[in-house]
This record gives sequence, structure tokens and C-alpha cells, in this order.
Amino acid sequence: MSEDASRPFEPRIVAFFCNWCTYTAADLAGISRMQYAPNVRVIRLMCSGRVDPQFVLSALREGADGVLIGGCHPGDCHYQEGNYNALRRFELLRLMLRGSGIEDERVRLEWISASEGDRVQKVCNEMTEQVRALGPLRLTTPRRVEAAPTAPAAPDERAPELVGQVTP
Amino acid sequence: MGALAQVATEPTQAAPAKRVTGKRKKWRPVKIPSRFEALLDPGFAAEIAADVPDGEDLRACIQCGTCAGTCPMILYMDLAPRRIIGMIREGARDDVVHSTTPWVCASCYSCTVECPKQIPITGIMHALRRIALREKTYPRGLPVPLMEREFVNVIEKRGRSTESWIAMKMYVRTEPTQLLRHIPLGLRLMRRGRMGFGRESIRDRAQLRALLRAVDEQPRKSAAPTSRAPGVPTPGTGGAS
Amino acid sequence: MRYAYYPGCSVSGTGRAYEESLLAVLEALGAGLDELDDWNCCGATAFPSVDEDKAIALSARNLALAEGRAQGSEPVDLVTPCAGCFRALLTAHGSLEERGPVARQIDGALEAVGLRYDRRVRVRHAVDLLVNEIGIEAISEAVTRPLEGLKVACYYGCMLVRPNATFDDQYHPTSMDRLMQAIGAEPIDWSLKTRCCGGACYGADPFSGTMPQATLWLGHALLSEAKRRGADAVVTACPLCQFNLEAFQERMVREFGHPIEMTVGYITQLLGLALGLDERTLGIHRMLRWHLPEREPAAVGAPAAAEGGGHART
Amino acid sequence: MLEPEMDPTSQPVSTNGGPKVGVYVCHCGLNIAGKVDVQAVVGFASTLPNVTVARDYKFMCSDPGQDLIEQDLRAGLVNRVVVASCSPLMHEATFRRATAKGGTSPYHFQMASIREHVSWVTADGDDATQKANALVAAAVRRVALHEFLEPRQASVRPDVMVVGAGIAGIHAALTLADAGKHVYLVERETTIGGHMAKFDKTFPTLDCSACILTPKMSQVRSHPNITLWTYSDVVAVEGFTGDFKVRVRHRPRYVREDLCTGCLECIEQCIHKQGKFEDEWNEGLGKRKPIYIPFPQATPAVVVVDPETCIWFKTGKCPRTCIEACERDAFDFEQTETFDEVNVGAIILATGFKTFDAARIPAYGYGYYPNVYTSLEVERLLNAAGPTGGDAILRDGTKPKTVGIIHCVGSRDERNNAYCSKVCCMYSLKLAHLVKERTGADVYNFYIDMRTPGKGYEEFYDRIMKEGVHMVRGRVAEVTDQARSPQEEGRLVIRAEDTLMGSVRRIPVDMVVLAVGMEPQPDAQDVRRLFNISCGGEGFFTERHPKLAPVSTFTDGVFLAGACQGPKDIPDTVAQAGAAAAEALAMVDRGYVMLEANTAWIDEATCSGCKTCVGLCPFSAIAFDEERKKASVNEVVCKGCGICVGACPSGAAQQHLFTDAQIFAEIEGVLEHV
Repeated sequence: MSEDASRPFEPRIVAFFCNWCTYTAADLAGISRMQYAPNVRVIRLMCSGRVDPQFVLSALREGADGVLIGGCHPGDCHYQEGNYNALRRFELLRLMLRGSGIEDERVRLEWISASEGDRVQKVCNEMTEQVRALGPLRLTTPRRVEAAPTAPAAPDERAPELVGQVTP
Repeated sequence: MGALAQVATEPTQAAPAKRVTGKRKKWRPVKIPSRFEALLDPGFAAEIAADVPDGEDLRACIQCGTCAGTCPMILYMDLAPRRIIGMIREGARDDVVHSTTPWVCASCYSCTVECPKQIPITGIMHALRRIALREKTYPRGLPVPLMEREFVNVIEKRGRSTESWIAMKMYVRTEPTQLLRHIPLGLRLMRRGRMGFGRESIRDRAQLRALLRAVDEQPRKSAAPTSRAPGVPTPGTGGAS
Repeated sequence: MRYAYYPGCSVSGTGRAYEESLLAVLEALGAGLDELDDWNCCGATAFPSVDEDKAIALSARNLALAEGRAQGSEPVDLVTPCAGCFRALLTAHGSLEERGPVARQIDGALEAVGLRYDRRVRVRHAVDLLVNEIGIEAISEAVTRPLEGLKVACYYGCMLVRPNATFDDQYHPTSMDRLMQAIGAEPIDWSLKTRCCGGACYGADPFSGTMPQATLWLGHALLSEAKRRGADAVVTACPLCQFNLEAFQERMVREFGHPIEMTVGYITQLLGLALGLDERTLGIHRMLRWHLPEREPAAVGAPAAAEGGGHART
Repeated sequence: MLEPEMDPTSQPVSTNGGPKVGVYVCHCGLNIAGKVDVQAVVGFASTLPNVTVARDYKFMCSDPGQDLIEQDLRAGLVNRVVVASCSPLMHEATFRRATAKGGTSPYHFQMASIREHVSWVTADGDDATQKANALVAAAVRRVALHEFLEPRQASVRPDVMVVGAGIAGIHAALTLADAGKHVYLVERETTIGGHMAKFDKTFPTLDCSACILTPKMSQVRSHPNITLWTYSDVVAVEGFTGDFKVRVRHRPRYVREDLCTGCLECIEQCIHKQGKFEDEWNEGLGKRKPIYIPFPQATPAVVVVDPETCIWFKTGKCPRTCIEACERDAFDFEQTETFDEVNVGAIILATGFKTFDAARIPAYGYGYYPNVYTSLEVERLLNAAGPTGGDAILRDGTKPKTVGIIHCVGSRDERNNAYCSKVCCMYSLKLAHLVKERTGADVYNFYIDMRTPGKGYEEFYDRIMKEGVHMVRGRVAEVTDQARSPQEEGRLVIRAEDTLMGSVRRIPVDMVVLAVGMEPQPDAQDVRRLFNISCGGEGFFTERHPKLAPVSTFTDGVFLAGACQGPKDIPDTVAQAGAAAAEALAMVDRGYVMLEANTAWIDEATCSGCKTCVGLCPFSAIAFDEERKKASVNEVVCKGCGICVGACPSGAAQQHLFTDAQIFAEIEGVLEHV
């Protein structure tokens, strides 16, 4: 956690990729040795439908400057319709984020199939550049920057103060 | 026309009646030059690639010959487009920049759209012309380079071209006798109001000149590739002499 | 409907009849063209061979001038009858739209002379306009003297569909054939629709003085094939192709044999004839040769004309 | 197999004591260590909370690497394991097994992908090390929260379904059936045999395709362990590995398969005296009647009525001489679609390919010049059972004197298929030989590169060249009927650069053969969705690993055979079909599979009874107790997507291995140390 003025701003982006399409595509990008910005950190979920809006909020609160969600193309979900759920939740989330003054470019939902390694590269680079252009995310609520306690607390204790609960 | 006459004696298509003579007047040796690696310019491919949109694709050439097969002007080229691409890739810079091929190219884009690897071949030909003009390696036997210069000068000065003037100037400078041959056609056109000697021009010439100057003054699109073999001496140049 | 119009140097010179017939036909079809004020040369293919960036800048100036006619956020249609100018404008628009380093350079240059281009121009060829804006149907309804029995070879040339095809198939274009069918003519089927005529190669030089033999050879191949297929006329959509195919027929014959005597007209001239326009309005008197088979208006044209006339009464 | 299995003799190391995390950073030779400073990552990891051991090793997936984990667990130094190495899709199972061998739950493990996601995709070494640190920190935080879970098992149905009965499906089905498994073989066409049944000869041995294929076809027909369903397709697939429920639709033939003997008397007696309709089997080169059999050895030898062309179906007025002709009363004009539903343990997809549509390259004039043929059409012309009885003649009945064969049609072309179709060089040589043999014609082959890797292939190439076939190295630019000389008049002219001669040639020919490439089936995308697998960019089905799992897919229990996975010739197809059969056999023969532990559960205490989850579950795995107003997950049906968890407003729904707490921990981890 350094916002050292001497160093240029490097955006931090947390990505939630579904196991079947986008995570596999990221693996393919690796196998194909496609170089992309190191700013994106991928968290693997089984399905983009698992992405709880709280994950996104939590990431932004913990210091991420952007969040990328990757799922299978519509109609291709390994679990039939998880990505549609993700999309619905994402739309609501986006409205809410706009209300909090968070730019659209910071939170992005992308459909990337297992064969689209080049798209992972493109999206990661693109998003890094966009967020870099926007600059660091400044939330009105101070971010938690101290190291977390050694044994992480239960999830309900860390419900985001930024906004309330979201239902699909 | 020296260069042309030479290449045109090697037609491989069913050539026009006049050209099929069936016998060669004089025996001449077939020249297949050997090339030392030191004579090649390893940076040439990068130089071209940087100068043409999607030029990087030339590295993917599979030498299939579709470009040559589809080219309407192939008969008149000293190096087939396929060979040009192959030679660029391997850095045979000196031969390529002396070739007549870019100047014979009709810019019809057949090769570009037919190329299975989607190499922008026509764009590469234009880039080669730019290099040849810059380095004065264009074939002296062909009037095309002079004409292009002339054309560009007229546009830069007046903003529009007047066909009759450019043609006239060309003939005066290259083959004055040819001009006489065209007088009857010129007269027919003039009678029909399709040709005149009034010179076209735009009103705001100053703006156009300023615009073109400003293009030069803008920060360059990309740094030109630097790697270039130091002054390569070349025995026997390809193409026109 | 009125459109921005970019004539180009050739149409203002040897291609005058093309402009005259285009304007007349569009007027008859209820459309009009407004010439860009103080347009400049598109640079043809010669300019990019000398300086590519400046070639784009030339077209960028024309595009900026056209955009000046924009109303609101609607894009502006810029119509050009010349295939060479069409390609130049389209290529320039394409490179500018990519917004890469070249685009930045050109934008900067435009700004330096007080111009600005926001990529809101759609570059259209006259054939595109006829087929896709005015429409085949409207044209066939307006026909009063269908060209029944006239066999035409539609010659698209290189640059109508290459390197980028915007309104027709790149390999097998059909828009001109459809236009000819709409006016009752019979387009012949041939494989040289988009084969180069050699005319546009040398920076708009109508005399092809640069490489006469090559140019004649290509033109001869086209015309003899059209003749072999039984065409009465070749129709073009480009002033350079037209001139090149029309003006050198004697020399082609001298050089390669096979007598050719082929009428080479502009597509707009045939459209105009079918719409019942006067030959002089269509600039037919400017052509070097014009021999269409005799049409007998009473015998051939009458029934169809009556039918067409019925449609035409709107 | 790679499922984790706990060592039953040992007790769990620690389930309720504090977490002691071991971090193992893999060099992967230089794959990781070449970019990431492995020592720095180990140093960093050792500073993280809960970490008691941090080590690096050259190849963690090797036996000694795995032993490191096992020993540390057994020694009580650690009770949670993080391996920073390749993708979990690659070696998660390996390391879970190692963790289980150390005596704890295999799920007390987390992987950090620092190869695919870091070293292979990051240009700068420092950046890469930073990113690796972040991913390791995330895994360490997360693994501390992992619960003790037991691996789940599920039993496997013994039967197997094979979809597609070309040579791949036939071979796979026979292999399984011979091993004593029951196989449902589903074929969309009226006969099995696929493309191979259309060929005349096969390269490089030139043995007759029918002679080697038809015995296998009749074996399929008569095998007691094979249920053959032709003219049928799969319409729905449910369930998961070990227990798929597949719904198959049978289209009506209007002839009862159990009664028809294949005497073909009805075809003879059809009111149409001559074949009149396009014969699809012969690529439209022949004509058939409304009642037909594709070819004499069709299997099953059962006729089929085409309702589109049959007069009875079209007008209702026909004496129906066919019915009279049938001695067994096999006709049933009232037949409708029927359905079957079967449960199988594994599925093999062998749905094959289609040939490239040559009309997509206008320069070659296919569909425009009548004497331009595709290679498959020429296969039919050369086939003794084909429309001309094996004569290679043109549409006007004459024999071609010169034939041009154009390679790579639709292949190696960015505008169509960028890939090499692999088989065209060889089959073009075969066609060159056959055409020359049958007609004595001069044959020109136009190729870009000759690709003849394979046993006996180069020798075949050699032989064909010595037979005097012209080999012109150059891709054909166009086929035209524009004549520029008297000998070109009335013929087709092939224009190509002969790159070896260094000149453009115009070669007049009478017949052009387009060596069309192989493409995915047009409905490959639908099939892919149906079976929940993926396709590559070019549309062929994607295997689980290009080298190490070439017949498996990302969906367990679904295997691939033949050209549906990529262009292949017959020997490769048969080999792959055998491999797919063996993989399926290994799975069903064992009788059980291990299942992922990542199912969802609902904490009754916090469940508010809102029922949001119930409607969202794509697998109807969530039941709702109306009395107690609580939802509950059926863990057997749950597939572990976590959609319900993401949606639960009260946080009552949770997912094993993906609990909110674990993911929050991971988020903090990736962000904390950057």
C-alpha cells in the first residue's frame, strides 16, 4: 500500500473470473505467452453468478482502483444461466456505484470464452489504461489500509459501510 | 523504356501477338546472384513494417504466390510481389529498393484483398516507392517516379490537378516525341470540352500549404527504426539500370 | 434529399460527362448534390507513394469541409462519383477513425489551420447512393424508356470494392448489374468485373504515357472479353476507367490486333437514357464513340414504357 | 485418476488448532524462476501471518516436491498448504492428493497460479515478483479459513453413449462394446459410416474404403452390446459425470426398422420411374427417388421415405405402389417422432466435420463454372457405388484431358480458416493418382507447401510425383473462363504463380478439383452447449489439455473422438477413438467418481425464508420447507456454481471452498501487499 508521490500511479485491479470460461482463457493467454499489464489480480470463482456485489464493494474499499468481472458468453454458462444473474446484479451495482460517484470504467463486466486468450490480454491492458487515466479511486469513506488482523473476521463484521445490501 | 523492354521479354502468360516471337535474338546468361549475409540488412523488415499499417503481417508470408498470380501487371515486374516480400523479410534491401516492381504496381489492391495472410502488399509497394524516392534509387528508365513528383508538386501548389498539364510536362521531360503522337487525341478531347488548358486551382491555397506543412511539424507518428546495415556496397543491383 | 458532393479533379476534366449525367439523373430522381466549397485533390494513388501522411491530410481537409455541413449529431454523407477519390477518402477516414498516432498527427495539423474533423462523415460512392439510398425500386419505377435488349458489361474497376468493400461484395459485386437490370438492360456475366484497367495507375494521367504497353494490354483484355461475351457497351463508375477504356481503342488494336469498337459509358448516362433524359444533358456528345444498337421505341420500348410510365405516375 | 484420496490410516493433523500454513513456491524449471524471483517470494511468504513453513522447489509436481508437502504435514509443521505454481486447472488435483496423503483434508489446500497468470504474461521481472507475492498472500489468507471437508463420491452408470457414427464413433463404440459395456450409438443420418463411407480409396495404401469400413459397420449392427439409433439426434442432456440423462429423438423413416429387410423392392416399384431428386449422399451429382437408401451397404439397410418429395405426403394422392411391393408390411406412413431417454455414465462425442464451402472463394468459381468440383464430389465420381459408377467424367459425359487440383481451399487463409486442414495434401495426391489412373488425364497439383508427415506418406508423395503428376508450387489466384489464346477457348484457365519457376502460368484444364478443408459441423456450437463443453476460436471442440488430455473435455465424463476436435485423417481418428473409448471405459469400469466439494449449504439460523435462492438454482437443488420457512440445498444435486450464494440477501447461503469469508480474505490478500 504505497501512495508514494515519487512513484507514478499504478492502478490495482481485482478480477473475478469464472472457472470455466474466463479463468481458462487467462490460462490460455499464459500458455500463449501473451504479455499484459501486471496490475490485474485474478480471483477464481466457479461462476460469474457467484459474484456478490459485496465482493466488488469490498475490493474497492480495500484499495482496488478497479474491478473486472469475467464470465462466459451469454448462452454459454457452464451452469446454464449464472452469467445472466451476474449481468442483472452488475446493472444494479453499476447504478449504485454511479450514485457514489464511481466512474463506469472502474467496474467492468466482460464475457470472455475459454478460447479468447487474446481478449483477456486486450481487456486487462485496456482496463489498466483506462483506470490509470482516471487516477486512484478516492472514496469518501476512508479506506482500510492497515494490515488485516491475523485471523480474519467473519464476513458479517465487514459489511461495507459504503452502501447497503444488494439483492438481485 | 529500357527497363520495360527488358522485363517484357519474359512473358509467361499467353502474351499479346506481337510479343510472341518464339526465339531470342541473342544468347544471354541467366544471372542468379549469390548473396553474402553481410550484404543483407536485417533491419529492413522492421523498417517497412513500421511504415505501413499492419505491415508487421509481412513476416507471416507463406510465399504462396497469390499476389503474383492475381497481379494484372506482373508481366512488367522484375521481381514478383512474392519475392519482394520474401526479400524484405530477409533484408535484401538494396535489390528491393532498386526494383521496378513498386513502380509498375497499378495500386489495384488485388493482391491485398486476395492475400491469404492479409498482408497489405499495396501499402508495402507505396512504402517502397517512398524509400526509393527518398534515396533516389527509383528506376531511371520509368517516367512514373518523375510523374508522381510532378503530381505532388502541382497538388501542393495548386490544390487540384489538371490532367493535361501534368501529361504535357511529363512528355516534355521524358519523351518529347511521344507528345506528338497524342496530339490528335488531345484535339478530339478539346473539341468535346473534355480537355482545356485552364489550370485548376483551389481558392485557399495558403490554408492547404499550411496544412501540409503542419503535418511535417507535428510529432512524428513513430520513431523510424534505426537498425540499418551500415552502407552496404552491392554488386549488381536488381531491376532497372 | 441533398448530399454533400465531392467531384474530384478527373470528373471536372475528362470526366465532365459523368458529372453532368450524375447531376441530371439525381435531379430526375428527386435528389440533389451540393458541391463542397473549395475542395482539393484527393491525392490519388500518387500522393501516398510520395508522402502517406500528407495524402491523408489532403483527404482530411475535404472530410472536415464536408463535416461542416453537419446538422446536429447526424453524420454527413459525402458522395463522390470517382472510384479513385472514393478510395482515397475512405482510406483517410479509416486511418483517422483508428485514432492512432497518424490520426493524432493529422488532427494536430488540421487544428493548426483552424480545421477540425470529428469522424462524422460517411464516404459514399455515387453507385452506393443510387442503390442503397435512392433504391433500385424507385429507379425502376422512374424508368420511361427501358433499355430493352441492350447487353452491357458492368465494369466496377479496382477501387469501388478494394481494398475495403463498403456497400457491395468485394469479390463479386452486383450493385451496378442490379441497376442495369432495373432499367431493362441485360448485364452480361463476366469474370473481369474488378480486374484492373490500368487507368488509375499513374496518378490520374489520362494519356497513360508512363507505361503505354501495360495499360493497353489490360484495357484490351477487358474490352475483348466484354466483346466476346456479346456486350454492346461497357459501363463504368469511374472517370479514369472510362477514359482509359475509351480513348485508346485504336492503339490497342494497332498493338494487339482483334478489332474492338466498344462504347464505354458512365453508368449514369445509361440510367439517364432510361429515365428519358436528353442525350445532350447526359453529355453523350462528349464521348469519343457512342454506338448503341438501334432501339425502336415503338416496337421494343412501347409496351414496357407504358408499363413503366404507369409506375412513374406517382 | 487424479482425485484426492485421504490416507485412511492417519488422523487429521489439526482441525481445530490454529492454522499453520506451509507455502511451497515452484520454480517450474525456468518457467517461473526465469521471471519471478522465487527466493523473494519465499522470503515474503515467510513474513505472512500464520505461515510456519515457506520453501521453494524446482518442480513441486514431481514426487520429491509432493513429498515435501507430505512430510511437513506429517511432522506437524503445517496443517494448511499453499502451492504457488501453475494453474489449478493443471495440478490442483495433484497437490490435493499430496495434502491428503499428509493426513489432512485434501481441501486444506490452495493454489496460487504464478505461471499462467504471472511469469508467462508479465514482461518485467519485478512486476512479476510483486504480482506473485500478492497472489501468494491471498492464498495464505484464504487457506487459513478452509474447512475440513471430506471428498465426495458418486457412483457411475455402466453404459456409455457415443454420438456420431462415422469411423470415430464406430471404432469407439466397438471398443467399448467388446469390453462388455453397453453402448448407445446415435447417428443423425440414415446410415452409419460418415465421410469415410463416401470415399473410394484411402491414402497412402490405396485400400478400398468400403472394404475396410463395411465389415466394421455390420459388426456395429450385429453387436449385442450396441444399441444403434440412426436418423436420431440428442436433444437434451442432464446430469453430470457418471450419471447423464440423455434424451434422444428418432425421426420417422415411415418404414419400420424392425421389419424392413433391405430388399429395395419398394424403391424399384416407386411411382417415380427415375430418380428425380438431388441425392445428398452423392453430393448432388446423382438423382434419387423419394424412397431411397443412400448406398447399397448402408447400415442399417433400411429404406427411408423423404416426405419433402414423396407424392403421398405432398398431395395425398398416390397409389403407393411401394406398400404393395413390401412383403413384410414394413411401411408406416403414420410414423411420428419418438423419443428415448437413457442414463449413461460417460459420453463420447464423435460428431465429425463438414467440408469447407468452396463457394466462399469466388475466385475459384465453384457453383459458377460447372466443371469446378469439390474433392468430396470427385470422391463420389471415383467411387464404384457413386453416380457414374466410378468414371471420372464431366457433367457433359466427356472425360477430362487435363485436371487441376487446387490445394488449401479455405485453409491457411485468414479470411476463411487460418489453420491447415492436415488431410488435403494427402488426399489430393490420392485423387491425382486415381484421376490419372482412370482417365489418363494430365494432372496438375497446385500447392503452397506439401505436408506429408505420417507413416508411408512421404513415400506416397514420391510415388505420385514419379507417376508424372505436375506439382506446381503456388496458390491459385483464380479460375477463369476468359480465354486469351486458342487453346484456352472453351476451357477453364487456372492462373497461378509457379513460384519454383518464378513466373505466372495460365494452365488450361477441363476439370478443376478444389481440395476443400475441414471445418467444424455447422451445429457445433449447439452441440457444445448441449454437452456443456467448449469450442476453440475456429469452432472445433476443445480438449482438456492439448497434449496430456487430448480426448477429455473440461466437463468430466464427456470425451472427444475424431475430427470434431480438429482436422484429422483416418488413422489419427481411429487412434483417438480408441483412446476416448479407453478413457470412458476406465471411468465407468471403476464404478465411481470423486466429486468436487464446492457445494452450497444454507445456514438455517440466518435463513430469512425469502426464497430468492430457490428460483435461481438452475438445477432445482434447493428445496423450501414451508412450515419452518427455511431453504435447504440437496448436496447431491448441487453442482457448486454459487449463484444462490451470490444472491442470498441474508448471507445464509454459503459455498464450500468459496465462502464469503474466504473470498473477502482473498480480496484483502491480493490488495494488501502491492
